[in-house]
Amino acid sequence: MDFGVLLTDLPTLVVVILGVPALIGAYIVGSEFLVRRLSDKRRPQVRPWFWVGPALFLVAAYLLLPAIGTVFQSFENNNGNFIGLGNYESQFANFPTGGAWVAIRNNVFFWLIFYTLFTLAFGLILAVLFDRVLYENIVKSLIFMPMAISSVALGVIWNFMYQYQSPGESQLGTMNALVTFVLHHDPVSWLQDQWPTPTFNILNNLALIGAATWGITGFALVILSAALKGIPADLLEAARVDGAGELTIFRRVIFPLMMPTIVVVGTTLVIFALKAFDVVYVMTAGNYGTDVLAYRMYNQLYTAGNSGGASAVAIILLIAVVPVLIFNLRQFRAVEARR
Amino acid sequence: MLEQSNLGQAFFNSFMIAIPATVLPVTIGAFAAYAFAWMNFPGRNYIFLALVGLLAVPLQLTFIPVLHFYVQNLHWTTDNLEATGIPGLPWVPLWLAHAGYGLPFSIYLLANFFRALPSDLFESAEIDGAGTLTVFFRLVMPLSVPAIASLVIFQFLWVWNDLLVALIYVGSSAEVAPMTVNLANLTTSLGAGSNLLTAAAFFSMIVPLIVFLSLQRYFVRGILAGSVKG
Amino acid sequence: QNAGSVKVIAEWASTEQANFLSVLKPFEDSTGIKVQYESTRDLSAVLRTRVAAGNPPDLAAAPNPQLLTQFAQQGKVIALDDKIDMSQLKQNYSQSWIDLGTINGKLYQVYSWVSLKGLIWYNVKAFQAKSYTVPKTFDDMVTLQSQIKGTGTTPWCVALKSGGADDGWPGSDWLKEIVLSQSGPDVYDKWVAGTQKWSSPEIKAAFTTWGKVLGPGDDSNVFGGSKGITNTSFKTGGNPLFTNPPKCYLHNQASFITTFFQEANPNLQPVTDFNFFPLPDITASYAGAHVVSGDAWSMFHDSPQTRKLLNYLTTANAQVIWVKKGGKISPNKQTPLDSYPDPISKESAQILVDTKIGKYDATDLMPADMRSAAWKACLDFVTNQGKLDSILATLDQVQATAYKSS
Amino acid sequence: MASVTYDHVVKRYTADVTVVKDFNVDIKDKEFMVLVGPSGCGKSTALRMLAGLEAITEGKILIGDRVVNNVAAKDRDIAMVFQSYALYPHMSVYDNMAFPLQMAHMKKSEIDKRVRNASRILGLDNFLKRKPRALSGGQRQRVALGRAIVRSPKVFLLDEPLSNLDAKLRGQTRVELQKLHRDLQTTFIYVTHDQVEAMTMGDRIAIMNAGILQQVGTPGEIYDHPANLFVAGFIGTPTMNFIPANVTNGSAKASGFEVKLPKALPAGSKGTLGFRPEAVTDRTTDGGTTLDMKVDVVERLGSDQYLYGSVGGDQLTARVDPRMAVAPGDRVRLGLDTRGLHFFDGESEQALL
Amino acid sequence: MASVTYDHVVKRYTADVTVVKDFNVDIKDKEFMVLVGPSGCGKSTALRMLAGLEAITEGKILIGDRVVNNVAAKDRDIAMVFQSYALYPHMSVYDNMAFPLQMAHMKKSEIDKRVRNASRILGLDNFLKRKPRALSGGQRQRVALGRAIVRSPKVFLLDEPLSNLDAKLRGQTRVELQKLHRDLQTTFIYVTHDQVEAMTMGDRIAIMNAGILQQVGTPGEIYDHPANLFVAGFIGTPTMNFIPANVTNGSAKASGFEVKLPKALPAGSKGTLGFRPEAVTDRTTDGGTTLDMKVDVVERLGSDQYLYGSVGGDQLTARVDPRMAVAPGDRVRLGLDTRGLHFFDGESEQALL
Ligand SMILES: Nc1ncnc2c1ncn2[C@@H]1O[C@H](COP(=O)(O)OP(=O)(O)OP(=O)(O)O)[C@@H](O)[C@H]1O
Ligand SMILES: Nc1ncnc2c1ncn2[C@@H]1O[C@H](COP(=O)(O)OP(=O)(O)OP(=O)(O)O)[C@@H](O)[C@H]1O
Ligand SMILES: [Mg+2]
Ligand SMILES: [Mg+2]
Repeated sequence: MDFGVLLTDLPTLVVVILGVPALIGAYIVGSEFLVRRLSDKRRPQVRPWFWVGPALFLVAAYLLLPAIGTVFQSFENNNGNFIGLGNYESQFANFPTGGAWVAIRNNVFFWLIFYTLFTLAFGLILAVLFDRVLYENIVKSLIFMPMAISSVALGVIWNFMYQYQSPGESQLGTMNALVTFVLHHDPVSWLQDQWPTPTFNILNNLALIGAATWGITGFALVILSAALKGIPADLLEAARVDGAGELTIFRRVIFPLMMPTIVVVGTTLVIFALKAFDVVYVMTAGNYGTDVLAYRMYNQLYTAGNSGGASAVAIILLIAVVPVLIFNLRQFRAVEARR
Repeated sequence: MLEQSNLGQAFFNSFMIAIPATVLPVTIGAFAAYAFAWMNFPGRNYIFLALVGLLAVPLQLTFIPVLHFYVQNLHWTTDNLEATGIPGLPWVPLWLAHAGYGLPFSIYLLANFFRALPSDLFESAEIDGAGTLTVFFRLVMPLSVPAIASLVIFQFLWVWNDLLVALIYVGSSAEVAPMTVNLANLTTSLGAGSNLLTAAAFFSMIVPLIVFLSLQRYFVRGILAGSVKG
Repeated sequence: QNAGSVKVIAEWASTEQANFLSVLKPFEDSTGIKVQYESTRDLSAVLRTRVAAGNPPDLAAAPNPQLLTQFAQQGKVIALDDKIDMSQLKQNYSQSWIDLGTINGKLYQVYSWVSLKGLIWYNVKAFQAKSYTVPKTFDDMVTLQSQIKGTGTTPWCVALKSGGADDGWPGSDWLKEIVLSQSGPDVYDKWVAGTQKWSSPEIKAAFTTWGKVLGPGDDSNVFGGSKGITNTSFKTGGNPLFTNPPKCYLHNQASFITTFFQEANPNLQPVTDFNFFPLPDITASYAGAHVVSGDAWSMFHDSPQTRKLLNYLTTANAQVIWVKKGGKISPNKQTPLDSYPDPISKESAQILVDTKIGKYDATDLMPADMRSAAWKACLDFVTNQGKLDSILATLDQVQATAYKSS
Repeated sequence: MASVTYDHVVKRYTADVTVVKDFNVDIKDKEFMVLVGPSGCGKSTALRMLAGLEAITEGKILIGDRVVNNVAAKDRDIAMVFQSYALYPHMSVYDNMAFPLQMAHMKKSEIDKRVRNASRILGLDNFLKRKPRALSGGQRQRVALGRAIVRSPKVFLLDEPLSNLDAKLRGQTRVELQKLHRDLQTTFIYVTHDQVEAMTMGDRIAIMNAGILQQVGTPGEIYDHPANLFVAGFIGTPTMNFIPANVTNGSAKASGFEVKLPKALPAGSKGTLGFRPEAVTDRTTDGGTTLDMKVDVVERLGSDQYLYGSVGGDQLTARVDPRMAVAPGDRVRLGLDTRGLHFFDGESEQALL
Repeated sequence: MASVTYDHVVKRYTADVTVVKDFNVDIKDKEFMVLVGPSGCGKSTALRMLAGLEAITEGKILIGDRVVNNVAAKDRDIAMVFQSYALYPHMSVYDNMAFPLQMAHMKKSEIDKRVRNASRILGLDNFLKRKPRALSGGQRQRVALGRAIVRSPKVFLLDEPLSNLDAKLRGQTRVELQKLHRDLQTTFIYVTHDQVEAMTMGDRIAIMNAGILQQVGTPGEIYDHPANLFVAGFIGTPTMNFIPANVTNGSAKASGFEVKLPKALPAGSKGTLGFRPEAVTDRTTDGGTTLDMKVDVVERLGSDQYLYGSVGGDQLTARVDPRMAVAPGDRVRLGLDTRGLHFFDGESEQALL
């Protein structure tokens, strides 16, 4: 194996590791130097723009402008001609099984609700529980581990978990081994069964969400546990002295104090839920009624080469985020009022 | 087989990509987050919300316009950049892209933590004569170490595990492609040696885990304890 | 050495990549031209993005020509008529391969390696033990089915899973073969072009014929039933042929499947342990019809080096290198049959050469929307054959829009 | 020049919460000004506005001749002890104290000298390496104080800097602060609830109530000539005796006794007669006013003995010799020293006497 | 029964940081125990161990007859005022006070009654809806106190609950706390730095220094019969006068004067003579001991006047009538009341007299 390159190219790596932060540091120090030459009054007006400037620039270049372009593209056909709401019409055609409807249903009902709730709940519960165990770092690493796995590997693992062999065969998949061995039930075809009905197939969607949740819980855990550790110990002590049990302390003290962070994690998860892609891509490819918006967009864009349709799907996705933003704005003002 | 898989080169490339692509959004994001949390400027809340909203933009949609700009306006193709002979340069477009994609979350998370610091501390630093830079580097950063550590972990992990962005912006030629591209190629082929795949998968997983484990000690409890009364 | 370079993108990685590189080796050695090969799994994403950004490779090979056809229609790829040696091409390839790459009268795609679809695999020893014989006609095959079923075993192994985006495609192989063999090339071509409705009697008949193979009660002829079908990967789908006693006796899959047989059971030997017969003809007038598929080349960027390389790739000399390594069939008439490393690949090459009615994989030619819908329809059909009419109605809907948007 | 001027300063948090109202004080250069007032009256807010931590709603604040309303806190050259300490939790005690000096780009050796000096004065030598979280409440307060006194700013603002210290340490630190004031020749503004601190440390005392300045004066003036009923009642422990009384030809008549006033007041005035507990003693003088008190509570304080009881219908407090033998229920005859008599108008509550 | 017993209690933070050393006290049921000591001596730690917030390194603590070392804080039925307040920042003042009552599943109406009563006593009526962030320092402290006094626990622990209040409010609150103690008949442990609080509120006072208990006794005992030099110096302001002296046949000889001892001590003892400032007054009695003092500093406190000066080679403090006219530099003749004389062994620092 040619690990030799690690040695020969190492100087480059070192230069980069030192150079990039140095460059950024130089920028902020330099800009502060400039700001200091301004008058007392101008300084606080100008300074923030130096601090947010590079971030706004990069975000505008890589996300905002393309997003605006997407808005325009969603009104055009593939030859760049304006076609009004045509792309949207075909996405919204044939309710409830045509167009993007299945994807919308899966994202907005199944993914948004279950993925967000499961992950938040697990993350929060584990963060609080692990906070008290002796080998916190080790158990946390275990939960974190799935995050380090690439989505492809995750798909492989969960495909194995959900493996199906015909009834009577020995079940290689963990889930079906459990189902047959413990519950004495016929093996379940987790990813294919459109249970309870093909128009409301919650089972296989939940199977996908389960895999995705497994992969992301470490994310919620890490952030929430960082926030948990920031809660002043004397508040918990005060609550204990006031006679509160640990559950009450969690409900009345820890939870409200972590609320801002829970909102951040929750918002991020909602957005992840709306953008869910990897697991679906790897495990079912949107078959058996498990399509999602991001996967549909990917398909439209790359497989079908239908950029107008893809843009329309993306805009639907972006619009779905708006209520979350409004909620954030409220939360934001509440926190601001508190400090 | 191992020779030809270029695992060592890919491993190195992954570091060359992941480290700056983590440092950039975390530091630039920290600057911005600090401004959003503790400075006043017109439109602050709305700009902030717009950033959060941009978190939802599917990256696939941005590839074509951005790459188009790189190629047509800047002539930043991997070939051209490699031709300059400056080591590291071919990855610059990718670093910037990862920074752009990572910033919304970076800012969102950090601003939330920065906002939770007691204002008394900022006041007392100001009274002590500390300028904005000092407050940022000597108070905000050390007191937000748990948040920064978690952000570093995630950003590193995302970049390290990223396949698509790398594929688009630097391509899959062995000189520049990261581990993931390498790995993906190993998995496609009919009947690749599965032990090689396992070894490579292990390699790609072990690094984020090491990052996680080594940053865990920064998840300290009660970092603000003893600071203010009341 | 300043002979220039050519940038090539394709999906081949790992072993296939090595094989392809060894094809390139003599070319690079003799011309001094350097070929920069990039391999990627997400070929359509990478190609579409690069092409849109104006940074395409010089050459790309795609397993579904439909992507390249779109590029051709958008004028993103270069017509090859005056770029490559057409006389050499006509000498080497039968007209049907050239027609396949021709769009609006101009040549945009050429083929270097292809594979033959619709091969029925069986366990030779088990066949002998039960003294089953290879069916000559479709009816023979149906008889064989019930004969096997009579002994209490399931005759077929069918596996439609492909690990994600392409689930269902092995099912469409069944359909394509049946449509071609049952209703003939004209229907097949109209079907590909989107002018043959899915709900038309011909296509519907193809589904019901396939349904006969799958057996009554949706799936009683197949090991594992419909759940087994959708849950089993095409890679492992044939393995129950070789258990003791066998769980099934027949398996329909393209020529590459032998690799997977041998991966699961390294002791298996071609011909002595496993062998194949082409799916028997259904309608006598269309006897000898076969579906083929392959990797098509398109040129994005014209340069002398690129032309040279493309010319080289269409020669038997180039193609035979990979053919010798196994797993590929050359469409080139000049490729000697004894270059094939084993009797089985030789036989499939022979069939390809003998093919009277050769048609390219229909779903790979359909617009992407149509193709995914067709694959999906196969999954749905297997799960519940009773819903055939509504499945076909949905396909008709997709057909109505898919061809417009591309 | 580091005088401090509050010029018609108003602070409103919300439209209906005005916590500082039309505040006007001139604090002279090098003056030691003590600011007192009941909890929540706006003392901290007044300091915070001066420090630049709180926006000024109306009026202006000057340091020297310069209006500082729009000057950033860090440019005002002020040292402040926060009521809430606001220590840097991630820095050691040493670094907490060194921080402001580092900000001033002082030499390392000088910083070290100053920090060690301050920590010696404050008894923190043994804790220099500790983080604030491993300190007791009083130790934290001392660090907060130390962080200010290492500096030599234009103005010192101290917001109850000694409230969590024991009496002995408080006494010592008080002396050290006075010494510092003498050495540095800086303006000090000092908020305290401790009467002894207020009386002994300040050149002048400013008394606030509900956001309004009541009186500014030397400790003697304040104690002996309170401007109104509030000031009289606020300064001095136990608090001044207040007896409702009417003025009739040169003397004030209360329910249980009558006392000659040292200065003529308009006859018929209704108001409140005020005298401090130490004006009522067990030493009766011939011809002086005597009071017959029914004792309810006896409080022995070691150095003093306070009697709480009633004279006529009015409650009052007397300070007698600690060795005088009295028990609740006793009747005692006490002398009233009329030199310390006050009279407050019934309406305006302003001092007439 | 809610007596509290510390039985050989030790608290070590790290191997070399022992902050409470072999601590033994019996606090009787319903007793009001005041805990005093210099800053950092371990008072809060002692309370926190009792409350169950800090692990006990050695020894045991009993509430009633029950060893509570391993009982969870919430099951100890203790109310505590934290020195750092520890208010819930997300709850209003009302909710902060209601919280412990809700934990006890009290009826809503009863909770409301109690909270309103406590907030009336503490003058917080107008702030019930505010969050702690929008309160002044003293107001926050009152909320912390309110959160404890709404309850009726077995034991009250109050860690400097009045330190940030003005004298007047402090006086009122003191009275209210005493009333509460009378009404609830609960055990109180009260940490304070205020001498007046210590002397007036406690049934007994426990004095700690550097983690070691020095003396436990009634205020009178502590003030009049301090067990050792530390206690004598710690209690009383200004602090007791300490003069190095030798004993020779029945009297103690200092550098500037000699005084007859009320009790015989072994001749030749070397040690420290102690007497309080109020024992040195401007009232000289015939035959009594008189001191000639050179006055260095005059401190007028309104109610009193302290003279700091030297007699012979020794520094001492005298308390004289506030109207006595003295100026620094004067020589005055003062009387020493020998009834309040102490003598401490030179070695052990224990009181011999
Ligand atoms: N976590 C800790 N590690 C080491 N020492 C500590 C720690 N916490 C407190 N101490 C030390 O323990 C001693 C006692 O602290 P404690 O809080 O009990 O003092 P205190 O008597 O309440 O003082 P104060 O009157 O200043 O509040 C102090 O000297 C303090 O520095
Ligand atoms: N953010 C706020 N919003 C509304 N009112 C406030 C806010 N902050 C403080 N106050 C009120 O302003 C008044 C003055 O507060 P300040 O802190 O100046 O009092 P203080 O005199 O320092 O009292 P203390 O002696 O108790 O510290 C208080 O009544 C307080 O409740
Ligand atoms: Mg205050
Ligand atoms: Mg304490």
